[in-house]
Amino acid sequence: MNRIAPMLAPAGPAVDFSQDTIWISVIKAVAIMVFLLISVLFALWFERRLIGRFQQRLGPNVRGPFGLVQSIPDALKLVLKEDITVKGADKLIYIMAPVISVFCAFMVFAVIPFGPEVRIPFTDLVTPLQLTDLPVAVLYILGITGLGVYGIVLGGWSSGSTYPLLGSVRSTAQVISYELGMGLALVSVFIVSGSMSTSQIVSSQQQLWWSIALLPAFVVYILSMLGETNRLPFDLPEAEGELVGGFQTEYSSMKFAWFYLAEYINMLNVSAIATTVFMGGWRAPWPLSAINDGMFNEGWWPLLWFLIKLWGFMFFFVWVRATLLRFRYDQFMHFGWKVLIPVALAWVVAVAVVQGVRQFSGIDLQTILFVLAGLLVLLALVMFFIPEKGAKDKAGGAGSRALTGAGTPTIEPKKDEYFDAFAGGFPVPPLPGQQLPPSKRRARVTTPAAPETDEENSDG
Amino acid sequence: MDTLNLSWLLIAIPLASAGVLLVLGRRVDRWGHWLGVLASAASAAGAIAMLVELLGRGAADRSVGVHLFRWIPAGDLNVDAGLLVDPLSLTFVLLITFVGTLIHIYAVAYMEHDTDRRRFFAYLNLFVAAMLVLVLADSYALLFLGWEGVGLASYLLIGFWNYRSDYAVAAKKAFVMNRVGDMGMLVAMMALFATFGSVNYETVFAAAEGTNQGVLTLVGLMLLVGACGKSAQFPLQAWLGDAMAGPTPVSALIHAATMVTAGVYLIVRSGPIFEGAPTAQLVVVIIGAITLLFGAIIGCAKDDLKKALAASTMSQIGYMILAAGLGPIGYAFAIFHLVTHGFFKAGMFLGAGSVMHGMGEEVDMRRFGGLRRYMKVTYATFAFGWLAILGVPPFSGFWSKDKIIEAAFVGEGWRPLVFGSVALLGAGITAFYMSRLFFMTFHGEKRWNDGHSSTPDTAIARTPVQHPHESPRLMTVPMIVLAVGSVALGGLLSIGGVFTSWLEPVTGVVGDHEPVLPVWLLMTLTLAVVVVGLVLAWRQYAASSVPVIALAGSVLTRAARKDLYQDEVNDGLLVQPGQYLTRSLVYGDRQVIDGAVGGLGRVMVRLGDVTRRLQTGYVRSYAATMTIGLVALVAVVLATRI
Amino acid sequence: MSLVNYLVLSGILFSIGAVTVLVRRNAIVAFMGVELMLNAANLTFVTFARMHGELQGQVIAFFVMVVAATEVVIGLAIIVSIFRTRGSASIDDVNLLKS
Amino acid sequence: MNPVAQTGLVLSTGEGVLFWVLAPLAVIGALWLLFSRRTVHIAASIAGVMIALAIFYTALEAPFLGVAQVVVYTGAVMMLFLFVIMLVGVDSSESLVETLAGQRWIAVLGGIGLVVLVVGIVVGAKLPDGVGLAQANADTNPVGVARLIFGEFVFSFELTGALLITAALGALILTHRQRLSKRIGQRELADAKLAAFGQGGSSETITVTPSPGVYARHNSADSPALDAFGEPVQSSVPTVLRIRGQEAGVDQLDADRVATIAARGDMKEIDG
Repeated sequence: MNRIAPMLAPAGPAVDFSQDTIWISVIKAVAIMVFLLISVLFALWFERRLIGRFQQRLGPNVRGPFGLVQSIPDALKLVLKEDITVKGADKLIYIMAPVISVFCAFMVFAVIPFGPEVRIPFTDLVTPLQLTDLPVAVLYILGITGLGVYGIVLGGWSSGSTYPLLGSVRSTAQVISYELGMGLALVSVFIVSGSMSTSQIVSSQQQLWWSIALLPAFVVYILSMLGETNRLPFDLPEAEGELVGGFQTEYSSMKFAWFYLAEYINMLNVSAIATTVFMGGWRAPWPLSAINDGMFNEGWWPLLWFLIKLWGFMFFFVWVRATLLRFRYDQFMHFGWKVLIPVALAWVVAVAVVQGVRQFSGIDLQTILFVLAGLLVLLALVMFFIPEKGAKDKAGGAGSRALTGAGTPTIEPKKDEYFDAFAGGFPVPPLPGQQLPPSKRRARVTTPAAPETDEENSDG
Repeated sequence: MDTLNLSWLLIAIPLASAGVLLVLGRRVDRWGHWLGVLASAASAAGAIAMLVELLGRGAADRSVGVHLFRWIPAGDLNVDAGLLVDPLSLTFVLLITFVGTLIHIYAVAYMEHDTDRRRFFAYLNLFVAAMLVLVLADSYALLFLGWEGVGLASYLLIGFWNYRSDYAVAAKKAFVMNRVGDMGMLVAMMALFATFGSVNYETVFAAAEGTNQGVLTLVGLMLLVGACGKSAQFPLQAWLGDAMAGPTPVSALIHAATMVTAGVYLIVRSGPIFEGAPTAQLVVVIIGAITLLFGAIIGCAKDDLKKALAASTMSQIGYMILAAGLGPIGYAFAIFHLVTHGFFKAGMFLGAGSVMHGMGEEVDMRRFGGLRRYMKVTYATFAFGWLAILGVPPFSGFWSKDKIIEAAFVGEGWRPLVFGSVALLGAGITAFYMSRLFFMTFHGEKRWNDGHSSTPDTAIARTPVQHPHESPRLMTVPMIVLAVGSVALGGLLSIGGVFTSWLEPVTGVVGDHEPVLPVWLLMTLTLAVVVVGLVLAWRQYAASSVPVIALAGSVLTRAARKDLYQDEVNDGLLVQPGQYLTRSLVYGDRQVIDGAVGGLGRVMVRLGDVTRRLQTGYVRSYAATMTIGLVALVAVVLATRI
Repeated sequence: MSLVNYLVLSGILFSIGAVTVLVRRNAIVAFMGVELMLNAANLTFVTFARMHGELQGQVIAFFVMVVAATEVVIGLAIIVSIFRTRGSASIDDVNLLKS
Repeated sequence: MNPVAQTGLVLSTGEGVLFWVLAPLAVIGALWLLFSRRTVHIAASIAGVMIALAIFYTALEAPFLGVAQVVVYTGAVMMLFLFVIMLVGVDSSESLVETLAGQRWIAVLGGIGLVVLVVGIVVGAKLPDGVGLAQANADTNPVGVARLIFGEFVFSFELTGALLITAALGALILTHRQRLSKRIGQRELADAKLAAFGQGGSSETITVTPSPGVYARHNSADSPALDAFGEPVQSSVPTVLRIRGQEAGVDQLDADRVATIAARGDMKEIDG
């Protein structure tokens, strides 16, 4: 039995929405809204706690159990701050931009399946755990993300200031570039699933998750997902050292909060798409799915698997943020256009060829598919390590550096002797080899004294 | 496999080689000339294979047509591209490819220092291909293609060093005079088509018998005009002397051995037509006789080595034409003389080239002299050619020229006496001028500046220092081969009438004709005039000293030096009236026709000036005009439909 | 409500696009007018596809979209290079055709 | 009833409402083209029109085309327009005064003529009853369209692919600028700085130029930064301020700062 989904599966949605009345749709929509808002609040806490752990500190731990409600006062503070509208701004668009961002962010979850068809408690109604589905659902998601870019471009432009404009141009270039890689990664899924509908894609992963079968596409998707959401290591639009705050520099209070909200929802969006398209959606992972004739794939259980996978991706986001450094812009573009897109293209062609051969000749090519996948991953890795241009130049540069570097003074480290930053009357940073005395604040992190509010503004 | 069916390869190989050399350009500079030699040699090998094939057949089967493809299907005119391989055409093919290959080899060395050697070989190959088309064609139309092709190649090669404007003018002159002859060819072809509905040899010759004599005379005369143009016969002879501007291998191949003999080929090939038109035949003989003397007289006066040889060529072709005009008795001898002439004249031209090579491109014979000590091989080969053209037995020329003189004495009435005498006289003059040329070049005292011997003559001292030397092996070997031909070919082919019987399928069987004088007497007379000419030349140019600066000379000498005023005559008779006519036509054209057209144009310009204002240069205006036009158009269409 | 409404809308949009090309001097805006005209044509195609129950109209609209995309790419590249050499994006400044 | 009428298409009320809401919006958005002076506004409104058209396509049973419209037009084409607008000067708001004589009247006339003609023809034409795409879209719309594109129109499809690539290359060539000198990258810059340092340049040349303002004390852009020895680094103040003469002098500094500098001076004297 071939584990790839049969080619002749219907291309339309796999679930039936015919019983949904307008009220059920409204309820679902409201539920999604609430889910997203709560998730964002949770994500704020989640991220700060995790980052804290990664950086060997505690993170918010004062308000509520484990500091869980910390996000609420922070959000309130943000909303209640003074709302500045820049004098040179183009008012209408200046206000519209964050609205566009948030609006587009909310739109994506409309086609994400949370689970299979369930019976609504206390009624006889059976409905899918999904607001709606289209034959072109994934394409619709791509379109919506394309629209979301307008928020960034217009926001940066309408501020009437240089840094936001540069940030927005960067961001647009970035999002558009990585959207290509993302789209190409998804195309191979369309080919094997035979559909662009999310529910159909989920049901096509009954046997095998596409993240395994289409590993290169999955890797490409994960990388472009980071680029698409402007997250580290690809958070160039808001590189503080170069662009202050990027496109949102001139935004404050509520309008800033909307951008902030949009960013976190977008994280949730791409995670949900990754879950749906590559990780089997709401399907239970393998050993569980076998229990009791697929008991865990029915009823309300799938919601749990979906959330676990979703937050798995969120964890990945935070992990990457805590681990990796920001790319330089040209490296980033180089990576996107010269590594990701070619690999994705090659992979799509390979999948199309394999699928074509399968369909037109009936040969089982499963093993060949695996071999191909392995080869492509290897290729992607190799391309990553190929030096950018002529190793000779580099050697020459190193030589000249060695020449000129001969006179650089080396400072002997003095043991057991701390550097006094204030010796000259004003504080200066330590030179290499000098040691700072242990911080006096080290003790403070364990005492529940002042709430930590020094961090979140730089989080964005 | 019948090798004759592959006869198209003979043409295709040099043509392809020319194409390669021209298209690939400088990239093949390094080996291009060898490709040219190879292509020509391949054709020669093919020709020999065909000869073997033909010799293996009975005399009656020796004429083979090879159909290639339908060439011009235009209404009633259906011309097939087909080749005709028979003894006549094969004789030519052998001559062209064999002598051609030798000259190719010679040119490798001769042109060694020319940066455009590759182009030269491309043209040479092109010429060989075109010439083969000419002789292998089975219809006048295809013959005409080759005819024009050799004209083109000749033009390109005469003007090969076209950075010298006088050379370019010489090329143009040759081209234009050839076109005059071509007009005759075209008229002849039209007349043939109008009469016979075909230009194919087979059809035409089959129908020629019993056709109206007037038509045949017209066709014959027009063909003769064509032949005159190509073979430099009176009155279209003026170009040949100037054609010596081309590199010497070209003069040897095109303007001595092959192309200029195309006229003879044409007349011999068209034998059936001429036989039906005695008047035309008579004209041919007269033309031949005139040219014979004309060329010989010019040859006596020329000091330019190559031009003297060219005049000799003209004269010798006069012999051939004369023979061809005599009808079937002369055909074989015309061709025979053509072949031997091809060898000894080519040999002499190559010798001349070798002399020029050794003397720093000097061509004035008055500045030569005594070269036999410096260029032994050239001297020897040239001497064989000289003896051959004199008709000294047993050299080649004797066998062919003597027969022509004999044939000229055959007949009744005044003709044999007149034409025979002319031929005889021509032999004497030939002996004189060829000996003059030979002695001036190789014998006598040095008349060139060797740099160390103090010469009293200041005219010599001013010329550049010469270091005469023998030419390289690549040049002398072809000369030796041709010299061997000059010595032996005539004799070999005459044994038992091999050559005449080989040509019989084409020229027809000729019974015995007795000349009006006994044969022994003719032979003796001929030898006598030859000896007289030789001795005269010896006395004047070998035994006594030759002035470096030519003396004024008699009226005849001065006229001969100016080519007997041929250019002036052409100019006065044709060019000036022609120009006057053209000028008056141009005047009429300007005033009447251009006036009407120009007036219309001026009106249009005025109109345009007015409408130009609409062209604002603004895209938006144009777009607006389009929009309004579109709306109006659609509205009109709708209005008419409703 | 009938399908004709879509056609009327398409006609209006087309006319607005055309007038834009005639009226606006900024090359970019004029270009957007052209895009609008193409889109109006597309709307007609799609409407007729539905009217006749055939998908060919949609396919043609798809092709129009692709061609429009190429046209935009080249057109904007031309505008950018003109802007670089002449420092202006106004189509009235490109009038060298004027004699 | 004839069979055609039975299969005839009846448009739902919902579609009517959708149309009457979106169509006026689309027309207004399009009119922006004619009347707005800021190019970015126009681009944004046209993007809106494109979205409206996408929704119409979806309503017209062409969901694939609708989504493609969003991806292609809104996501790519209009974004490209915005990019170019930002490249060629975002702030140039255009004068709407007409410069060509009579152009505006011709345009208005032509526009009205077009509207009258097109609408007249459409309204006057005898159009068949709608058939609907239920049958053609039986295997979903993308599959139906794909069958046509990869079947009947496959050759045109390949041609448009070639066209796209040609256009992309063409755009690259059109906007390509030949670099006259070698590009100076980070490495070259660093090497040059070190070379200059090695030949006796100041240590400032090899480090990053400091930002204005005094570390941890003062962050106004008009006061120069102090280097490791306490000397003010004039190049840290933005060029614009220096040219305008808006650099802060010593008299404008607060007492604290002056004291610091004085102390530094003393120290230097002691060191010396």
